[in-house]
Amino acid sequence: MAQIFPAGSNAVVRAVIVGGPLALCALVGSLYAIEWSPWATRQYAPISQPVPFSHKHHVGQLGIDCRYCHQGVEKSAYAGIPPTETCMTCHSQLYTDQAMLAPVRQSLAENRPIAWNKVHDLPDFVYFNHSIHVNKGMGCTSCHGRENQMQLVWQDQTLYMSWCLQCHRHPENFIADKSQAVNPQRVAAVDDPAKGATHEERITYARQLVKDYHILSSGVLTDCSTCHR
Amino acid sequence: MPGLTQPPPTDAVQKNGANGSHGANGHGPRSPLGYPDRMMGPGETHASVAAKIGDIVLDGKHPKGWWVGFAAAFSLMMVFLFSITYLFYKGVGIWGINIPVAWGFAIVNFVWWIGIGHAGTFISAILLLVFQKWRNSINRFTEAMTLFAVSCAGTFPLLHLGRQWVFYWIVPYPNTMGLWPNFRSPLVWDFFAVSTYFTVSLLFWYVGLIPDLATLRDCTTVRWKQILFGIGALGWRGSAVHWQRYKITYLLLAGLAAPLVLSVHSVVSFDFSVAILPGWHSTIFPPFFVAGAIYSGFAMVLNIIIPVRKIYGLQSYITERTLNNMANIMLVVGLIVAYGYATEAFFAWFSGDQYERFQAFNRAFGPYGWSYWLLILTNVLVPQALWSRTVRTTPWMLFIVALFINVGMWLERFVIVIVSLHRDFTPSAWRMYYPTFWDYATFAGTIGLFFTLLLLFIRFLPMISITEVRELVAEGGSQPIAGPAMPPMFARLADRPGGNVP
Amino acid sequence: MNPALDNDLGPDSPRQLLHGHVAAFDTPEELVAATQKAYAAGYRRMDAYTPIPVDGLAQAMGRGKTVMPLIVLLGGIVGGTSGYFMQWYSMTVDYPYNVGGRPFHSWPMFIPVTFELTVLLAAISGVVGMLYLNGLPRLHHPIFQAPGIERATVDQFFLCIETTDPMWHRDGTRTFLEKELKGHDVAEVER
Amino acid sequence: MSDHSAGTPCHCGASGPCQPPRLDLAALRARLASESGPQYWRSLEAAAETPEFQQWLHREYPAGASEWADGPNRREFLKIMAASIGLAGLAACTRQPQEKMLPYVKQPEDLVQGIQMQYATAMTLGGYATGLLVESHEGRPTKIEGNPDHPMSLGAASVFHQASVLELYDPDRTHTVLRAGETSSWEEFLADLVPALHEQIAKGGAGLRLLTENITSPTLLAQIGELLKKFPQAKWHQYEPWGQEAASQDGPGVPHYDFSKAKVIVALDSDFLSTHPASLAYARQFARGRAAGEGMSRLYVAEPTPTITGSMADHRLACGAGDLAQLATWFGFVVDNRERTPRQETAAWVTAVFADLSANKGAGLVLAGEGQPPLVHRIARRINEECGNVGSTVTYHAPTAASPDLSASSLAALADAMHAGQVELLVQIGGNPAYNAPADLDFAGAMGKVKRHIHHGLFYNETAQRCQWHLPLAHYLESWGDALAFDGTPSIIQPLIEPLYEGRTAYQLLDALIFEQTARSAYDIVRRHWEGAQEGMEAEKTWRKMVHNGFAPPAPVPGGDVSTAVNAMGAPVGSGQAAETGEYEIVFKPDPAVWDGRFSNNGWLQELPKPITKLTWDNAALVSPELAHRMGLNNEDVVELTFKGRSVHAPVWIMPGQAENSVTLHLGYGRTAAGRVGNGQGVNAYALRTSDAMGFGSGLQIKKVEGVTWRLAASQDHHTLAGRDVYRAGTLEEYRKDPAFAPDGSKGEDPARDETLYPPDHTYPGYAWGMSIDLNTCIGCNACVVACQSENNIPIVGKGEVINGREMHWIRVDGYFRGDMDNPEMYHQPVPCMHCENAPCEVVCPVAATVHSPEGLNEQVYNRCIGTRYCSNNCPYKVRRFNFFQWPDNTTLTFKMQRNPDVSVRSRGIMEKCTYCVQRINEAKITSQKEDRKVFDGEIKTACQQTCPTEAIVFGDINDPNSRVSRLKKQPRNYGMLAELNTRPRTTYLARVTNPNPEAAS
Repeated sequence: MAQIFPAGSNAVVRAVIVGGPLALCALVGSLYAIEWSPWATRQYAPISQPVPFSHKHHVGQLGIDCRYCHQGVEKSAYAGIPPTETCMTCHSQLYTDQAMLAPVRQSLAENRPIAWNKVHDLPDFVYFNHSIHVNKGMGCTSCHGRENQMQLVWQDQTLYMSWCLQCHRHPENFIADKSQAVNPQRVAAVDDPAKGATHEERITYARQLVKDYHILSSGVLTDCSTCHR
Repeated sequence: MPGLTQPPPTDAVQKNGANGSHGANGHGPRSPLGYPDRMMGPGETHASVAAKIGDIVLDGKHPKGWWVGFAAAFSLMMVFLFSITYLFYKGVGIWGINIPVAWGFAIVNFVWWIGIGHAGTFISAILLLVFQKWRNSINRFTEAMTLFAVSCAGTFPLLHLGRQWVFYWIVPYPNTMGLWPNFRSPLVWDFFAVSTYFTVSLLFWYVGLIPDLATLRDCTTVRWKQILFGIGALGWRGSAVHWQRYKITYLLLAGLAAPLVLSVHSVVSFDFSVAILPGWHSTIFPPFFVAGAIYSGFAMVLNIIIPVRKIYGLQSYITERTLNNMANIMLVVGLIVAYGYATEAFFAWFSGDQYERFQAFNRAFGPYGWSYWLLILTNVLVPQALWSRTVRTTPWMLFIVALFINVGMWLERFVIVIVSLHRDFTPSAWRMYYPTFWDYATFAGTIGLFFTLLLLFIRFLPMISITEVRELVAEGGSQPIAGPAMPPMFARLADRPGGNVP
Repeated sequence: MNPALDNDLGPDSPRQLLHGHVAAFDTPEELVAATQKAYAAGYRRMDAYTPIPVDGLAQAMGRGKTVMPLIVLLGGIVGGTSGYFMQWYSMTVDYPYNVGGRPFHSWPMFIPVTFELTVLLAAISGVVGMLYLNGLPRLHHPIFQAPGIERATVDQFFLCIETTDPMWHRDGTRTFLEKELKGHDVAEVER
Repeated sequence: MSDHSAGTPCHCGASGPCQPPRLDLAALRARLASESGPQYWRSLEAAAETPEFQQWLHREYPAGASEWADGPNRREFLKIMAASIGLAGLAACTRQPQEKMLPYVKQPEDLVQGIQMQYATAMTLGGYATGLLVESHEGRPTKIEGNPDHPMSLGAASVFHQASVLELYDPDRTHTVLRAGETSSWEEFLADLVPALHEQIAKGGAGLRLLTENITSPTLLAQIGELLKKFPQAKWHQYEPWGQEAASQDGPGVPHYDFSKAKVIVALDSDFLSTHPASLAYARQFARGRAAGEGMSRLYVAEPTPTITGSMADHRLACGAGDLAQLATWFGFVVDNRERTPRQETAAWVTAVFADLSANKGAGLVLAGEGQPPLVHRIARRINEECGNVGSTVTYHAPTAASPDLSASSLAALADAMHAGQVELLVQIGGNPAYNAPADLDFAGAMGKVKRHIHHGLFYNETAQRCQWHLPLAHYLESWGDALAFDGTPSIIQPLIEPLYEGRTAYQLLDALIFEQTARSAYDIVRRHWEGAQEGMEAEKTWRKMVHNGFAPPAPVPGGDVSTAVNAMGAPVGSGQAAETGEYEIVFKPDPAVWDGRFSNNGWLQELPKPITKLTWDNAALVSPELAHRMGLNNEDVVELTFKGRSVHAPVWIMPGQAENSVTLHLGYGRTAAGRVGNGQGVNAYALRTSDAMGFGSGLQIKKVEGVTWRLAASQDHHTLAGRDVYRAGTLEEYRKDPAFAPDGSKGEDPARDETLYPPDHTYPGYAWGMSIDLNTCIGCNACVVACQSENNIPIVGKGEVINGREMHWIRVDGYFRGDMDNPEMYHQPVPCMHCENAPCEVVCPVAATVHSPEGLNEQVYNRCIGTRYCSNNCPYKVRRFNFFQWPDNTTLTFKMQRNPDVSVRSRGIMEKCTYCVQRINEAKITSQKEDRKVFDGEIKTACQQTCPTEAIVFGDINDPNSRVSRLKKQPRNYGMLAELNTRPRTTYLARVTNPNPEAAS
């Protein structure tokens, strides 16, 4: 009888056998790549705001303290978004005729809040408390990055749970002196040359801080109800 | 291709129909003990086997029975699709479940289907290992049945989730949350057990199919069929060397499938026995469940092959001997199951534990007592009819008994799941469970899904293993290996120079 | 056929153009007997094509045991160990949490999954290994050109002595098959 | 702070009213995706911006009301929900939309976003104030707790107080002024009112009537005084469907009790633990007196229908309400040794009780219930005097409520005047007489004859619908005000939020009546009244102090007129013979869930399983097993009750412990204009209630209606213990013999830690949270259930779903009966999650959505849960609750305003359960860590513990040997429920100890 399949078919089959699994791997791989890409995590993308407020200018250049606007950060779960009044404390005197500040003036006049766009948007079932972090040697920069260098603020970290866990498992890798908490230049003790020449010295220093600040065991910190209620 | 459309199948039918009825009235050849002895009707040859079974697939025409069955099954499958659409839209609240009865029909059906799925691998693997040649004529069919039953079963654990769309969290894979499933949970074991079982059964079934596909490839002259079967056969050419590896692999797979089939329903039984609920928390569950699974599996096989062998006139392959043997096995596992019921009751009393005792009492005399006694009737009493040889060898009687057993096994799961849940430790939480329309619809729907797949399988693939049945030809009687008459399908070979016509 | 063809000549010699000679037999017994004869006669590079597995056929061609069991065993070991490791790692190293007061490393509860993965990988490696060693899938093969070979999957038993065998001789082998082995439909199979 | 608390709501008030629950799925999806959880308060303002909100503010019912028409079982509601959640599911696959943040424009100085604040206020029920603390998040009142300093609360709050926060946010409340049902305005109203008033001034107000509910507000009383001065001919009527009138009216004055001194308490049909205006305080005193051991008090109760007071009795007598009068006279007989022949078993009972009373002179206490006629009250006082209890355990006072003549007769007088056409201008503040007036007055009919009837209330109810004018009343959480507590403590009502709708206060309305304009705000009026003589800074100080504390030091309540007390014994009231003549009597009681019907539209209360019966969403004709047997009645059968020629159809509920021939029908159901939740629930008992049978009356006819049944939704089907010792009780005698009678060592309860296959490798070095529940003091009042519901955003599911067994309460109060069916012992057992150390539920969860915290909490991680429900199956206590559908209403913004932002709102397909209020634990832990200290004992109070009137629930750290909870767990009465399963529950119980009278055969 005659061949049903041409001689070339064998090559085709081999190609499929080798190529199929490879393609599958590639697919899965790319899915992971997307999941971790800034597009999915929304990192590094400056968010436009009704008023082009520049942290770089106010924090970096004028050196205004974070707490001036974000008053809740040491007391409350929410750092707090400043009321229009706070803006007007200065801007009732400065740049009073600036067009870009029109929304602020309007807000005050009409007693309507300014609708800011949220940059760091945690899921609603995550209960992040600013005050406890700031009071235990974590700092603004740990999560928000160098806002003093950001014109418009962007999200600096993935905000994935696994990212949170890094710190809740090994706070020593991120902690610094409490005094540094709201310092926009803050660096973690392990990366701070001032805390020792070698990594060993720095990490021992950091570990000491963890002890001194009575930071809870990673067992407690990685417990579900620490963040989910 | 004239060869295929010519009458041989039909005259085969007449022939086999003849000796089929023959056996039925009990005049067939008998073993010394007087049991039907034949694994194959007389006058079969390698070629006739290929012709007979191959034609069911290759022949375009189909018996009315198939069409009727398919129409019914397909419409039921549509019911299934509809009810799960509604389920996704509204939530599991559309079922009768509540607190405390948080598991209802869904889990009952799951366990039932999984049980049915056990016959296939049991027949093809375990019976193979113990050289029960008579299983050759039914293993292909039952393996397919296994696959479809397991598919039906598999849908339920998924559907019964509160949030079906995140079912994949049961699967261990690296994720952005840094979380893993809880490997201590029987449900995770279930996932691994069922998916492994499905994969291995699929492999086993396909490996067995390869040589048959090759046969079909070579028996058809239609180009596209040649190509399709050709691809399916992976270029199988029956080389002696291949056969050598093939056989050993097939045996090894059987060796793997044997413990697997026992483990799967054991794991399913862990869903219950690992829990602390009286009526669930029981050490006899694994063997008890496995026996029950084989019980219902065999019953379902009989319920299907008895009509099928009639419709397709396969009596000469699926002989009384086969039916009789299956009936025997059913009788044995049936007795094991009955023993299980007895043990449960006994240990409830023997344990002295008030909750266990109450549970046992509540099963028999509680608000759901009817289900328990119905279960005893269908699962214990009726099957005793199998002690009678006449029942075992008379298809229609066997069919009815099997039907009872299928109902009974479903009731058993109802009793275990629902009756145990509805009254547990705290009396204040006791409640009744009332299934809703959607409970029934979903169940009926999966039955539709099951038969749709099965009928399609019958239509497009050889439902009996040609290769393995050939090995029975020798036992078909005293016929020479090459049949007396050249099967018409090979007429075209005859006029080839030097074509051998014995 | 082309009379120009002769034994043991250059690139387009029959050895190159032909796959071998094939002969048909009616029963497995005849085939086995024939094969043994051929082996005794010194033929080594041959293969038989049968509709059913024929015991002792491969041995008759001088084949030893296959390595299939070993492959399956390895598959099982890999599956089992990796399965247990996955559970141990995720439950005790990566994210240990207290579940119902059970220890992080509650080994008895890790057994079912370990077992299932053992079986799964063993089975998969078995099937994959078998196909790999058999060189399947292979849709195109010279033997398919042999006349009547389609009955190799129905009711005929074929023996093929291949040209790669040093003892192969175009006429010698053919007569050997016809006369010595009593095979019918002896034919040349082109590559 | 008052300014702020008044100021704070500005921003929220502006955003108040809910958006129409449109079927616009896209919008629903958007909201679902962006607005749930802790951030939603911001989006309220966003909602406030929307135009549809503006227009909706002036609509009677929200758009889409039709989809809601079937109210309580909320089938349509579920459709909408399911659709939206479906879309939310899709949305989950897409990218989250950009979320907005809306900060304040002017932020109140003392407000820090994310930090809750508590403000003192007060709520009146039946006129009497109870001091409350209200939790406020960014200006949204979310939860109500008792004011620990207030004498009538002591930190506790009843179900009604706590649920009133939901009433505030009820979208069915009237939004605007209505003129004959048409949207109108306060301006138009005044324009219409003024000429009418002038008319009245001409005739001295002869045609003017003022109808109010029971009033204790000093300010309001002063205003009414002024009004009556201005209109000498005008009359003021008061009506409370259920009140104290019997006690005060030609009675011996209003008794004030002191249970702390009482050793023998005899309650004659008096449910002082739940229906009394001072019940919270009394419950506390009573519970303290029940401490097992020496000096434990003894409670006798004789009542027609089981109440929670009766359930606490050491000796309970099921006795027809009518027979009680006779029982009382028999007491009188024993007191005066005058001859009379009462029924025998009661004789024995009375003799024993009186013996006990006389044995404890000065430490006894006899109470008569509100439903009982003056005679019984007089006898009660007579006995108290005889046993020297007056002055020690009981004192008699003039009514706290200023009342011209406070009783049904006042309303009767008004009704007559109305029928006679003498009433031209009827101003009604609160109340709903068209629904709850005695049937014989035909008040609704009389209303037809009134020229101008003005109704000022929260809801457009049965009465309002028949009025020319309906004025929206400001909810007490929206308004300034004052009122007296039962003991006369002046309490300040402080608003937590600006009126969501166009509501105004009664003070403003009276201003309008007096000055024909509403210039002054309620704040001015009330403050002005309290400044009184004081001037300037001094006034400011006292006022601020008052507002801050929520009350002022009580002015002594004048003593009552004693003369009526002696010569107590009149002839026994006619109904005394009831049971002998085989007649049936009907007994009316305020409903333990919806009171007199004013809370009918409150979902929390409708779904609250009533004590003893565990019925929800319905009232029923409670009949004794004997009666049911005699008439062949079964639960859910329907009977026709005919009383004085009027009849209703009611479902039957067989009530163990019910007096044989008494049929109890609770008030407050059968509403027709309550709102979408309350309409059409249950039977209207007022249809049978007449002014001469306000509490009970004999001559009831019962006829079974064949072939009809009435599905009732009970949250508990089995009230027998089935021979299981999940609930353990003993007598004081047994306790003396063996204090550890409760824990059962023989069953291997609390097995050693190493009796396990595994090495025990989990220890709890830090905190170890645990709870102790004292069954001896739990009175089954349900306060904990509602507290939990409001704290933890627990949804209601509707009658149909309760029938399906899907109610969501995290803490349930199990009720068990033991002993004789005609007069059983009744047990209450609050069952929250046990937080087992070896939790069966955790092991079986495939995704580790429920795991154990290092502090011993059994955690439920909603966002990880996939809903296998396996955990619930494996929970021996069945405390887990499942969202079978999308229960929480995420479309009605006002409901969203009520939610506690510290607790996730659970969506469809998720398991949930008691968390020990983990949000409170975390808050306290964070605070303590910031201060580098451990959490103090008592710093964390779970919601149920906080509100418990009897302090039966105690939560704390069991690693701290000195914490209250560990001391309680050391008590010999301590036992773990089903502990023999080695679940190691962290919640344990203290067994109940009863104190029966050895002499008395009960």
